[in-house]
Amino acid sequence: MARIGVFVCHCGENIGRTVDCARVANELRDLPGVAHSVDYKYMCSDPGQSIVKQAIREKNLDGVIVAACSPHMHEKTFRRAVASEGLNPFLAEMANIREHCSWIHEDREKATDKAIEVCRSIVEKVKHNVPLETIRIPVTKRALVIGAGIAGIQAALDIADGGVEVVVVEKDPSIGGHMSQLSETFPTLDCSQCILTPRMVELYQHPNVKLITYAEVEEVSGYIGNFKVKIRQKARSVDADKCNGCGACAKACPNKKVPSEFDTGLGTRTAIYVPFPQAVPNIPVIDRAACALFRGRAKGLKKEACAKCREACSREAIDYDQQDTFIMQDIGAIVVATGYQLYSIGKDQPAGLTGYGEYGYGTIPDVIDGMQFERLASASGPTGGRIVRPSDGKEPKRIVFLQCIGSRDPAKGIEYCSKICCMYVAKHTMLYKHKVHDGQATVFYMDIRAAGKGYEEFTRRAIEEDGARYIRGRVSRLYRDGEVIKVQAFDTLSGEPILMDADMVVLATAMRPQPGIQLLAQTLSASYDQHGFFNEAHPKLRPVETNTAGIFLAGACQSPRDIPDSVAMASATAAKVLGMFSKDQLEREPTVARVDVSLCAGCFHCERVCPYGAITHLEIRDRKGNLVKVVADVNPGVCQGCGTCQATCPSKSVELSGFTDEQIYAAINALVL
Amino acid sequence: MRIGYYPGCSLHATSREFDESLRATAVALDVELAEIDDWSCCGATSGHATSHLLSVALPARNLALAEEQGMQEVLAPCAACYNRLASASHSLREDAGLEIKIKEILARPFANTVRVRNVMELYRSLIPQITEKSAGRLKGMKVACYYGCLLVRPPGVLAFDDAEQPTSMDEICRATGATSVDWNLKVECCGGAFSLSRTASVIRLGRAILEDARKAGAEALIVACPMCHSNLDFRQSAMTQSGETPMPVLFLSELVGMGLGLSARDMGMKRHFVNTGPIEKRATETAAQVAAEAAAKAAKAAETAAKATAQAGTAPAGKGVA
Amino acid sequence: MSTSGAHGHATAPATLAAELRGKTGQNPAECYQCGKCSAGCPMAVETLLRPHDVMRLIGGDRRETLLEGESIWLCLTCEACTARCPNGCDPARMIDALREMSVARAPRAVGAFHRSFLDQVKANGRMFEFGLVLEYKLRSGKLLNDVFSTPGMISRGLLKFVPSPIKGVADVRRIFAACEREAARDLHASGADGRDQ
Amino acid sequence: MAETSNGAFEPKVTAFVCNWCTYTGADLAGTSRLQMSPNVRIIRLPCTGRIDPLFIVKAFERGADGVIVSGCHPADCHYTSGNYHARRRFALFLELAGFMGIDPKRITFSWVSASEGGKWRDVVNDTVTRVRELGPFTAYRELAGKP
Ligand SMILES: Cc1cc2nc3c(=O)[nH]c(=O)nc-3n(C[C@H](O)[C@H](O)[C@H](O)COP(=O)(O)OP(=O)(O)OC[C@H]3O[C@@H](n4cnc5c(N)ncnc54)[C@H](O)[C@@H]3O)c2cc1C
Ligand SMILES: Cc1cc2nc3c(=O)[nH]c(=O)nc-3n(C[C@H](O)[C@H](O)[C@H](O)COP(=O)(O)OP(=O)(O)OC[C@H]3O[C@@H](n4cnc5c(N)ncnc54)[C@H](O)[C@@H]3O)c2cc1C
Ligand code: SF4
Ligand code: SF4
Ligand code: SF4
Ligand code: SF4
Ligand code: SF4
Ligand code: SF4
Ligand code: SF4
Ligand code: SF4
Repeated sequence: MARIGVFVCHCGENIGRTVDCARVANELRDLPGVAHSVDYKYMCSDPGQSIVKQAIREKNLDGVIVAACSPHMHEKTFRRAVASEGLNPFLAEMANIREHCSWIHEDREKATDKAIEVCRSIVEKVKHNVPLETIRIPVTKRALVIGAGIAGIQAALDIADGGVEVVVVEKDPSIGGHMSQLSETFPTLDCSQCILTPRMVELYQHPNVKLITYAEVEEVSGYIGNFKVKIRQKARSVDADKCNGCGACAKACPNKKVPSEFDTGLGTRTAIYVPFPQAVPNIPVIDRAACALFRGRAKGLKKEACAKCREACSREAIDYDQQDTFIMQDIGAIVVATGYQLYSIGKDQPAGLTGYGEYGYGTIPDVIDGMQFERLASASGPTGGRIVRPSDGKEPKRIVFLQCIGSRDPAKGIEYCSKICCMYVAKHTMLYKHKVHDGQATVFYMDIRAAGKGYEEFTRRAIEEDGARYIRGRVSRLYRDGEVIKVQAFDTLSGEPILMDADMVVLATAMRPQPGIQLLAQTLSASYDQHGFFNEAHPKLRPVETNTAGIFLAGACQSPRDIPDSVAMASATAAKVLGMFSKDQLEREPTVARVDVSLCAGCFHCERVCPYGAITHLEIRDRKGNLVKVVADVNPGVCQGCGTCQATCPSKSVELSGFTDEQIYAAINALVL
Repeated sequence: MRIGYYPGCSLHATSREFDESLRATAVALDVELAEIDDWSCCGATSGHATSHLLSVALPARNLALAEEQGMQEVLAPCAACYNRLASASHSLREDAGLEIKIKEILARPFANTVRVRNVMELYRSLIPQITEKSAGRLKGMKVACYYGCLLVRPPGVLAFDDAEQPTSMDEICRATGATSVDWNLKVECCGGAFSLSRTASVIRLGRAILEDARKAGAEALIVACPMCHSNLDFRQSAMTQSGETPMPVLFLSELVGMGLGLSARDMGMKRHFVNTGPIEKRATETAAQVAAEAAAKAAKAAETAAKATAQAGTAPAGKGVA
Repeated sequence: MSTSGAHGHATAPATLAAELRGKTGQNPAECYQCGKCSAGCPMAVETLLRPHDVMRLIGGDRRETLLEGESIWLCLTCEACTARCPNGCDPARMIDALREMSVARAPRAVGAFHRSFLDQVKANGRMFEFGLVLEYKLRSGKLLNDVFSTPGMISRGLLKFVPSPIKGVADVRRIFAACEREAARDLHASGADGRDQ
Repeated sequence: MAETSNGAFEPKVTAFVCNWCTYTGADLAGTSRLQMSPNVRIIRLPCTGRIDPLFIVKAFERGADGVIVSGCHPADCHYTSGNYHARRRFALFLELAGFMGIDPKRITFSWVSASEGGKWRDVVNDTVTRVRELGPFTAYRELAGKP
């Protein structure tokens, strides 16, 4: 027989005025299994808590009910008190007779009746409570940052400065991301390289950072505090330990006409290359698809078609036979900072998107995108910072910018606003005016969205000081007429049709998530939205966490973000990671699900409904090692205790500790008699 | 190949040459056009400008007839008819309520199974035959393919080609050996619907189209819509400034016919308002040139083959002169 | 109070937007006034209300301006607007629906041309151009501009003088009758005919 | 079912609510001293996702005259999608309720957030009023042959 103690609180007058606390205590005392029942003026006060402790000792209680305020208020208080007497804290529960009773009813008799029923229900539940242990998870204090754009760099540096080891995995040969391609940056127009390069170098040299470039995350297993990560180091064809970055190899390479990704196809590079002069690390890689030697090998040539780079390298760093290798890492927390790509207006698009035939599907040479404009405007770009037309190298005197291309366009592209293009278009008009003094910039826009510190002032400056002409209306068509581009538009504010001649047109195309990022999300069991951006756990209160414990977000992988936003997120993420690492063990409530493997039929309905991907497959084998069956298994590190699995399980084989069917039925049965 | 045929009102009257040339090419390409017996008007612009229901019911009657007469596909050469028939069929598939209403009005069995095709789709499927039979006869002739609006829009309904940068007509023209020029106003509207009621608009729009085609170096404008044709052909004098050479406006079927070597007379081309004489002459010239080139090539091949035989001394006679 | 609604209870007068939504299945509120439709509209230089204006005025419930004005009749139905609308609106369809409403409330306002055309179809099952010319002349007092009067047309054998009704002309007339009945019913149900006060 | 001393029918309503939204909303109603019908008893669960339709059947079987199920608003689930699964389950259950002899009008599904104390009061009062009109739920007792 259970030995349960009931403690009814008056809360001064708060409960006592409406509920006859003495009567509650008396009636409860007569319940089977109740060994002790008293009422007191302030249960949460020190003397009140002492009453509870004393009763546990003296009456040898094995369960405690405090009938008082909301458990959200004092459940922790009483569980602590109970634990101090050596009783398992999860054997104590509260019955809410204040917020849910005395405060909302006037009729003393009815309120008292209700209080008695509520207490009785909790008593019945507690009879079925079992001791539970707070879950403690060990933490590997090493973070992984995936993607080294400005967001990844900032997050890694902040974490590393906190004294924790960080592994940074970047898929490209160099870190820096899109920011390294930008010319000058809004809202202050500082030079992108000037503020970014020092941070890149700092990351490279930081004693706590292990930087792995030209690499991708291949597999992730485990859970918060205890991830095992497999990283594929792609073959560079250059031995990074031997190379000193002298650049002799690239100079020797005969294949100089490969379109440069970094220069968005406006410039060229060699087959062995570093993406840009300030690249970190300054170690080249061979683009095997473009290299004569590898093409020769693919064709089955016996002799090496070229080996000029090896001949040029005095350090014997070139290694044509290098293979992809794998690196395993134990990781406690993961920061995703994979950034974005730009929407292309071309004909070939992923499912659900279409290109812009009315703008020529990207075939008109002097219709470029915003990133190409950045490269043209960049002092280190293919034109040395001169803004000229790709077709004939002439300086455009009439330049037209189209905003919201691909964005806010459910019919062809995506419905969201890319958030940064209004700003960078304003920036582009300024950069243009600063370089082409006699030129005219015209912007076709729908709305100007410049909500940030100094942003509105910035766009106004483009209009008021730098003479950019803003026309409200989406352009219908672009077409070539000899050397000029015809812009067919409508000024919705003046009500006038427009057919304008332009020498160059810049499309502010939408920000989209990186290609293939869904695959990474699945590897991480993190969720993503319908566009492929990573989902934050809560848009307001948990913006840098994912729903998967231990996985965090920074930068444009979560939604379109500019640099200030990306950096703020990155630092916030670092704070989260460091906070997590400040403890040796993670503690969490033991409210997690458990599977009874003898009952489980292996239907995996639970797996499908679990919001956290906490359910895994467990193979049951006999002693000879033959597979008997596959059942569900809950990873307690991942389970958050919602109980959806239990309600879904057809055979009731999975149970949520603290809220088992037995406990709930007992509570229901006691309520309605 | 046999395909249902819905000529529509224009092809029976103002655009008879479209009908005639189409039938002539069909014969040449072994296609049997089975005219829907007792077809009625699709309602055209007037139908849908005044009653959505009527604009679906009139085409539906014809689709039902085609079905009764065992046709799976119906060719509607007139762009307006094509657009109306295809749109009606699409609306009926999308809107179950409308389908019930229409079935009630038609009072005849109707399952909406017939697929509506335009001339471009027909010819596109025959490109290998056209290429073969025309043997590059129109090589060097520069034409501007004009699609207009009715054949490509709305994109969701008439999805046989890209709505902004269509290419089917260009591909067909190229099959005859002609060059299709790159120009800008391929899918701009010529104002067809106002042909009769608002001439000034039509002239403004048509002029821009002709100018752009001319600028691109086209010798003729190729169309696949009777309304485009009557606008750009009949009204061209008003669209052209003095000193500009007139631009013949040919139905796609006429161009294909010329490629196949059919006579302009058989295709009713004499009915055009802009004189087609010059372009017919060009066709004859290019054909002659192509033939001469082919002959020269054959002769050369024969010569080398003969040389080879002479050298080898053993090859049987006639080999290599295929 | 009208009780002619399908469910037998009176309804508040619908907004123009709601009415058009019912007729076309398209929600006019989806138009965010970007102007791309008007940018590509071949009639934008001539008409007073461009497609984006039409969409705007629908939202503003400006029934009179839209139905009485000339603009809705100055649309070519080329669907450039619809094809390029970034938000999936269909101004061409909206304009068609407005024309239908305009015809329904005041039959004489219909372009004489459309009436003449449809009368030909109703009479013969097909369009008969010479008849069309005569009808139009009778209705509008104008010659059908110049097209069919052109000697060129006649000499080229492009005009037919004698109507030849199709066999199933009764069929076609029945279709017309059914559609007219339907239109009358709609009009009455919507109370938009202005005759119920 | 219960009867007061004067014999009037006093419905008994069991409420299954999630810990994060509705339970907290009910706390707020208390803090705000919003008076409401005393006929409802709350059972607290982590998430509506945890609520098995059999709980509802059980409550009716034990003598409840009405049931409330309430959790977070659709997009606000503390566990992101637990309530989404719950909704699908309850939609199915409602279709079956009649078949099981339970008038669906006896069951209230609602969303009450942590800040909707007033809404919670309305849900409670409306449900009690409705169930009062429907009268005592006796189907299962009659089945069991009890008075
Ligand atoms: C034309 C243009 C102009 C702009 N101008 C400005 C401006 O003036 N001011 C401003 O504040 N912002 C500007 N921005 C926005 C700015 O580019 C972004 O805010 C910023 O680059 C976002 O940084 P990020 O680190 O989140 O992403 P990114 O810069 O995209 O970096 C992501 C990194 O992750 C790597 N990566 C991706 N996938 C993987 C993977 N699976 N594994 C490993 N690594 C991976 C990528 O290679 C890349 O290095 C501009 C953007 C554009 C398009
Ligand atoms: C009408 C309106 C509607 C909004 N709706 C939304 C919405 O729907 N969604 C959304 O995301 N955001 C919304 N916001 C914005 C939201 O209110 C703010 O983003 C948020 O409150 C900012 O939080 P905070 O902590 O920075 O500032 P505050 O909320 O202003 O808190 C600052 C605190 O500091 C205290 N304080 C000030 N000075 C001192 C001092 N010298 N010493 C000690 N304490 C001090 C203040 O008393 C106050 O408690 C809305 C804002 C407005 C005006
Ligand atoms: S030549 Fe050798 S050392 Fe120099 S950059 Fe190339 S690989 Fe490195
Ligand atoms: S092998 Fe030749 S082509 Fe290849 S990277 Fe080296 S130098 Fe360039
Ligand atoms: S930020 Fe400006 S340009 Fe970019 S999608 Fe949003 S509104 Fe359009
Ligand atoms: S000031 Fe406020 S209301 Fe005005 S644009 Fe900015 S955010 Fe919007
Ligand atoms: S739902 Fe139940 S039976 Fe099915 S796999 Fe999960 S625990 Fe096992
Ligand atoms: S309780 Fe919730 S989080 Fe835990 S395993 Fe079950 S469904 Fe997943
Ligand atoms: S293009 Fe579409 S959204 Fe834009 S104004 Fe026209 S109808 Fe409205
Ligand atoms: S359909 Fe009418 S409104 Fe739309 S673009 Fe064509 S002419 Fe203009």
